[in-house]
Amino acid sequence: MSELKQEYKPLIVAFCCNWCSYAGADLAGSNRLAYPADVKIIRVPCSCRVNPMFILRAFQRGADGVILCGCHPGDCHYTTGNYYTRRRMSMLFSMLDYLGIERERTRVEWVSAAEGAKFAATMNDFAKKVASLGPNKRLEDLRCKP
Amino acid sequence: MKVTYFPGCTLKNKARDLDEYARKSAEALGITLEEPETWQCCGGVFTTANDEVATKLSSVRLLKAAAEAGQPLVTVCSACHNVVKQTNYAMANDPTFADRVNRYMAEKTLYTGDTKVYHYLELLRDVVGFENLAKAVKKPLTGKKIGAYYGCLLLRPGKVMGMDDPENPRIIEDLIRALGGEVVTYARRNECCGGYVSAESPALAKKNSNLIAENAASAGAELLVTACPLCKYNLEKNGSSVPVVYFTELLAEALGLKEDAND
Amino acid sequence: MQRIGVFVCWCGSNIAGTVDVHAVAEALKNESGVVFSTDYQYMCSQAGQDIIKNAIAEHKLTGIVVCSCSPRMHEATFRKTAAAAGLNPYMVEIANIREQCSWVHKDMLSGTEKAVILGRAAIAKVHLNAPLTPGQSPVAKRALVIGGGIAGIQTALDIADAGFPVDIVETKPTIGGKMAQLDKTFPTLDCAACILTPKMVDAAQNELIKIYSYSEVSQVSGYVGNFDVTIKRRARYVKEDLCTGCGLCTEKCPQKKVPNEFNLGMDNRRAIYIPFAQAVPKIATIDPDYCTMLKTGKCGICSKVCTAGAIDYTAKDEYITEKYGAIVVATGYNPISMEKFDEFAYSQSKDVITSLEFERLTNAAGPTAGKLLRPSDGEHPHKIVFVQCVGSRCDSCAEKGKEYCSKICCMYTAKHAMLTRDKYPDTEVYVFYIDVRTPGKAFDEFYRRAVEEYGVHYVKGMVGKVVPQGKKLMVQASDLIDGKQLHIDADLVVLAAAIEPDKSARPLATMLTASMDTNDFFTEAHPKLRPVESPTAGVFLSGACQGPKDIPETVSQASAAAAKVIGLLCKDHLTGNPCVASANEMLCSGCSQCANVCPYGAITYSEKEFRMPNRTTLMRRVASVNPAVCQGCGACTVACPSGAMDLNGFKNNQIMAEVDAICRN
Amino acid sequence: MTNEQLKQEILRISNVNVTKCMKCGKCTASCPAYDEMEYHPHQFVSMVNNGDIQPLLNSESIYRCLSCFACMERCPRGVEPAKLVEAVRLMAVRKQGANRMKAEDVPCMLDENTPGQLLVSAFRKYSK
Amino acid sequence: MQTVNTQTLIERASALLKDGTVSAVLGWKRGEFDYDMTPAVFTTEEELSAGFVYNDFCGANLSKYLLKKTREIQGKILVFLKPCDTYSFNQLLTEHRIHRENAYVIGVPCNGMADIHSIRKITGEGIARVELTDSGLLVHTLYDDAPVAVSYEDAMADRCKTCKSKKHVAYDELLGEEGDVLDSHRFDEVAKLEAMTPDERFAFWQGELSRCIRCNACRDVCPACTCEKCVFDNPDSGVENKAPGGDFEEKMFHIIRAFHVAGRCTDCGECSRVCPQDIPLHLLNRKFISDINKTYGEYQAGETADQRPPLVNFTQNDPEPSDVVKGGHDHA
Repeated sequence: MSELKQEYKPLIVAFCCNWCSYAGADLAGSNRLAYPADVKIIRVPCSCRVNPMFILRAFQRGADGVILCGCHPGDCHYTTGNYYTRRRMSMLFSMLDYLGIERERTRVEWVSAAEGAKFAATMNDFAKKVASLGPNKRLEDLRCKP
Repeated sequence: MKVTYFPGCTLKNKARDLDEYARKSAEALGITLEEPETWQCCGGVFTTANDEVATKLSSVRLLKAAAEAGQPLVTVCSACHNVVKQTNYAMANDPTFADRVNRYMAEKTLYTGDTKVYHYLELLRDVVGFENLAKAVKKPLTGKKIGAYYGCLLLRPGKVMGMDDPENPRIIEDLIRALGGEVVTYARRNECCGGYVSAESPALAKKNSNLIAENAASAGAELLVTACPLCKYNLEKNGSSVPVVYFTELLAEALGLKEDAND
Repeated sequence: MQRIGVFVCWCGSNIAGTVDVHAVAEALKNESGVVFSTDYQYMCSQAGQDIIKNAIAEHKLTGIVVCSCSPRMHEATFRKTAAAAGLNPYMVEIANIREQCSWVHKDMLSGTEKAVILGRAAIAKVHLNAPLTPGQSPVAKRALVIGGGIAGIQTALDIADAGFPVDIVETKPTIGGKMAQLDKTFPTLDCAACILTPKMVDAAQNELIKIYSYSEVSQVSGYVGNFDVTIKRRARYVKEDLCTGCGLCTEKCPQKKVPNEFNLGMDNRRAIYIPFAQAVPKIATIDPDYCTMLKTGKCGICSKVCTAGAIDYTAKDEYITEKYGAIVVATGYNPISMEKFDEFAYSQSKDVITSLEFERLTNAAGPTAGKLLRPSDGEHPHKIVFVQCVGSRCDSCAEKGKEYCSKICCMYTAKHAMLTRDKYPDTEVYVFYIDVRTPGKAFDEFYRRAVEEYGVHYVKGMVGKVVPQGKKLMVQASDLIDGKQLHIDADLVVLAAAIEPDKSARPLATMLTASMDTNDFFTEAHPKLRPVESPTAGVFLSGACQGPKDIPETVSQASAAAAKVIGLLCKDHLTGNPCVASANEMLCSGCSQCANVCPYGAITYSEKEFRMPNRTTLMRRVASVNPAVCQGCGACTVACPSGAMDLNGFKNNQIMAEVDAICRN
Repeated sequence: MTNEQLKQEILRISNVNVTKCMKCGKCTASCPAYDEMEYHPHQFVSMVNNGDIQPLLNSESIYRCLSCFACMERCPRGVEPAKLVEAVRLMAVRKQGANRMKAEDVPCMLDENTPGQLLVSAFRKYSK
Repeated sequence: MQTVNTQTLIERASALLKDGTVSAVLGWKRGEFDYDMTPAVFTTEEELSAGFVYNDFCGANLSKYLLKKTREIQGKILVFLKPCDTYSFNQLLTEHRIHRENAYVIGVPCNGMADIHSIRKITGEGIARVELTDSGLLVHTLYDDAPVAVSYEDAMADRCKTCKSKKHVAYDELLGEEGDVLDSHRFDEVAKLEAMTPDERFAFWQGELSRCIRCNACRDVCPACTCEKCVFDNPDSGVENKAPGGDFEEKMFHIIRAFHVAGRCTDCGECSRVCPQDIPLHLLNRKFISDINKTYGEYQAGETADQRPPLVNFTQNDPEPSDVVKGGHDHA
């Protein structure tokens, strides 16, 4: 498959909470709102299920950008999950920035089940930003490459 | 407080009263009006077309001068205010337009709509405060039944002008109250007098002006106040049964600054 | 090692149009553990499900991956299919190659490539899936209805009718809601009070229904079948069990200048009051904002005249906590404020009124005893202008009003116009409309009668300005059919104000963790197929809290919500979601980080004895999760540094396997 | 120019989204210059949408609009009819020699109280 | 130079052993080198007088050892805790890792501990012997005939130069004089890094972390790292990994470790003290502490024994991640 890749295509992992953002992504689909195929979505029950280890793992295995989407603060299906997400990711992203990793490679975005358009727009924008940064050399673990 | 003051062309000519009393009152209220050494006419009307650049440059230069002086910009005439404020809004919110203007002017520094633009009325409300103003009143307008006449330019487009509720404005009413007068509200106070169309269609201006004057009179107004020389002209020319004065004149009178005040 | 079957759905051309489904099935054949891979036109059809069932039997599959539409659509379907074939339903994973692939990517090559990757991720996850068995939790056989309007009353009556106890919480001193304020109801013109008050009385007399009036919900915890709700009973300063509703106090109260909210402030009531004659419960309430006794300590007249001794100036707010199996939201609507629409001069003239005010003006129990009189001078209006769509159907960039159609205005305006012409044939009636929307049984016929039989002037156009002048309201409007600007000297202008959800809905939604749309209407679980359920299990929607509704629609939805509640309360136990957290005791340090973040209090700790390698024992504090209480958010799994806490169905290693599979390229 | 080109030009100058219009007529109901106009604000929106620009260009209506923005302010859909009127007027007066008002017209308009503002405004509106 | 001497501590410990208040004493004893004082358990007066030491090389934080020792030893354990160690002690209580009734805490004052990394920076490698005198340290190296004199101030560990507190936040009794919480400048280094460009920061950390040999000393000594089994040792965790992989593998370990202790780390600095490669690991922890303080309000882990750590807490008005990360400087 790799020989097909002429131009640089970023690899983007999107973690989406089941109740809002995953449904928002489905709505983007129902409304046929296009975004790059580079975005691959992983469903989690709540944004607070996303362990920083998953994000680092994605980078370690070659992801160029990781985005985490959840319900808007105050609208969490589990009441408070995204509040913890907000603190955890603020701290984690700040640490990655501190280590010299481009802050544009990580993002948290709140997308409700009704915001299919926002989902698509967010993914388009994020994919564009990540693509402009180029491959994630800094966090990529060469040892794990085939 | 020091502010950049833009009187505009009409205030140098037919509407000297509007200007003179604005200056006197500001002085009494501790506000220094600094008129830029050079300025050009605002153009009288804002061209809503977003491909028009040249007609908006005089306003941008003025706004930029205020920005360089680090002062807010204060206008008195409704038309000037509308043009300057709409231009400033476009500079702040329409990057394409701002870019074209900045390129056209080719000056060292760019202008992106940062100047705070006050109408003199807003200055009274937001900076002086109507409560403080009421305390400074020497000759309250007790017993005078006064109606505010806003016209169109002061309030609309509401989103841009942001002065007051465009359908139910209160700022001049609050001023009248602060000056001790009795407020008469009437629905046509935000309807257009006919504006510049009176040059071509005096009949239209006459009809509109009459409707406004009648509405004010039937509500019991004995005096109308306005901020616009053209409103005053149209109402008076078409025989308004209610006399029309500039708000600055009323202000100066209440502050005891009007020399010929006979009471 | 799992034996995995892969089933790629075409979804007709929905998937197959952008994804080469054969290629996907072929590519996934090569994945480790995959022993069978195929594609089919409609996997969710009976024939498609049979393919899955047969493959499970034939290839002894231990796990299956369906590459199809969103799991939100058919995960449950395929789990049932697997179960029918003897496979644990939680051994099913869905790769969403429709909503998140074929529908959003236009290019066959990249769509197919992505579908393969999504399939691989699902396969990687299934490898680590384990059979799960849902737990069970008991159901508290009592329902709570929040809001006592016609929606709440109907829901409560239907639930009680099925034999379940139900409580109504209403913020006002009486139930009845908006319908109690209405005069007649369209399209049959029966009197609102005549059809509503019997229902109010039924509710009050039903032994299974308890009404908490002048009360509000202040706290909600728990989950479907087991909600714990704290209800704040506001101090009404009148003992409910003693007050007989005789009304003597309301006659003697010297504070006469209290705006009467029931008549929308068009007349006054006393500081101690009963909202209206048919109020339920018929109990007086003291308004603490106006009561002289409560404010200054000097008066006490109501206490003196009350022979029942029901007045209690020392009353305090009380809080009670109840357990409920189901909660129905029926918080209703309000007309929007007319503040931003003063081109219609609502703030300038008493004779510019809203339609709800018009209802009170024509209601026999209203401020004018049902005579249509102008609020300004009490004179009979001879020319009335109705304005439709005030604040409805506004674009967001207009920065005022609502984007939606308020739905009820066309019909009630036709009703108002018709009734006016019927009672006062000398009155000219104009209705300015943008569209007349009458999709309901006998609705359009009703509107046509207003035009044809009653001679109401329907004008296609809008009012631009209302100018009060003298005793008249000069209405400036457009008539788009005749191409005219109209100037009407009206005596009364009636505005069909847009309706919006009650302000209490937003904080309530937060308490219930129920979702809302941008207009603060509650969101239904599915707009077509589950219209009376909230996405939050155990929370149901009744009436206008979910969207604008007229009475017939509200009542049908109220009964539908009741049916759903009855279905829930009939069960002795609920089968839970097995995707809950659990703690590995061998790894757990008992540090309590997890309990800090659990929103349900599902985690408890105990000292447990562990046998050590050297044959000694050790007492150690460890966490355990109550699977009936846990809702499976996973917050605890991240708070846990050792990884002792994990989430079934979304285990750490499962998600990481998905990450790895996606990044493997 | 074809109708479609004219339409696109008007939309470009005005930056108005005519498709937002729900044809309620509130703009026209608000217009203080209604009696003097042949085409009314809602017709500007509709005719621009239909590419029917030529009749507007030829109509006196474009010189009767007071630019009082009442139609813009009251439109429930955020359509801005006044901007369309202005765009059509500009399209007309930007043509060589198409100035509506000329300097020699001024003296007969004047009286002793005519404010400068009136002339400046009228010139800006009617001429290029 | 420490103000309380070894003998005072031995006498007090002996008395408590003798009257049965405690059944064992957790303290320090001389290790292989002069500068190597290791934690040790003493159960008799004899053991104490033979081996117990308290001097400028007793940097080791004994609080974590309580976890293992209270499980092994019946009865109360006397533990000597310096001010910063008491914060760790409280944090362990917060997390129910130790029981208050199993420990008898004697607070000992601390004037800042000497650190062999700091001394080596002055004297170079090959330190054979260190003498502690009233006026300073005399360091004998393999290469110099005369000992090198190093002042106590210069010999002090970096973490002690920016000491956050001389005050004990938990104790049963105190020896010597109690101090105050200090207005330290412990975040200056973090701020310096924050002010760098991303490339400079990346280069800095790559330089530091690439030296890591994954000995796990930082984790093993950390009083916040008390998991029964660490994720990095657990084959089922999916992140198990012992040996150093690529350079990023190392960062992942250190990022995760810092994240796991974020909000719980008391900033005792043990990680950096024990690092054989002298990697300033505390700068990772301090970044989190500094971010937490700036974003969610001042928080000192272990200040009391009943706090809710900031990462298992929230307010509805917390800033968004994009605003928090924007806070520093720009990626230009």
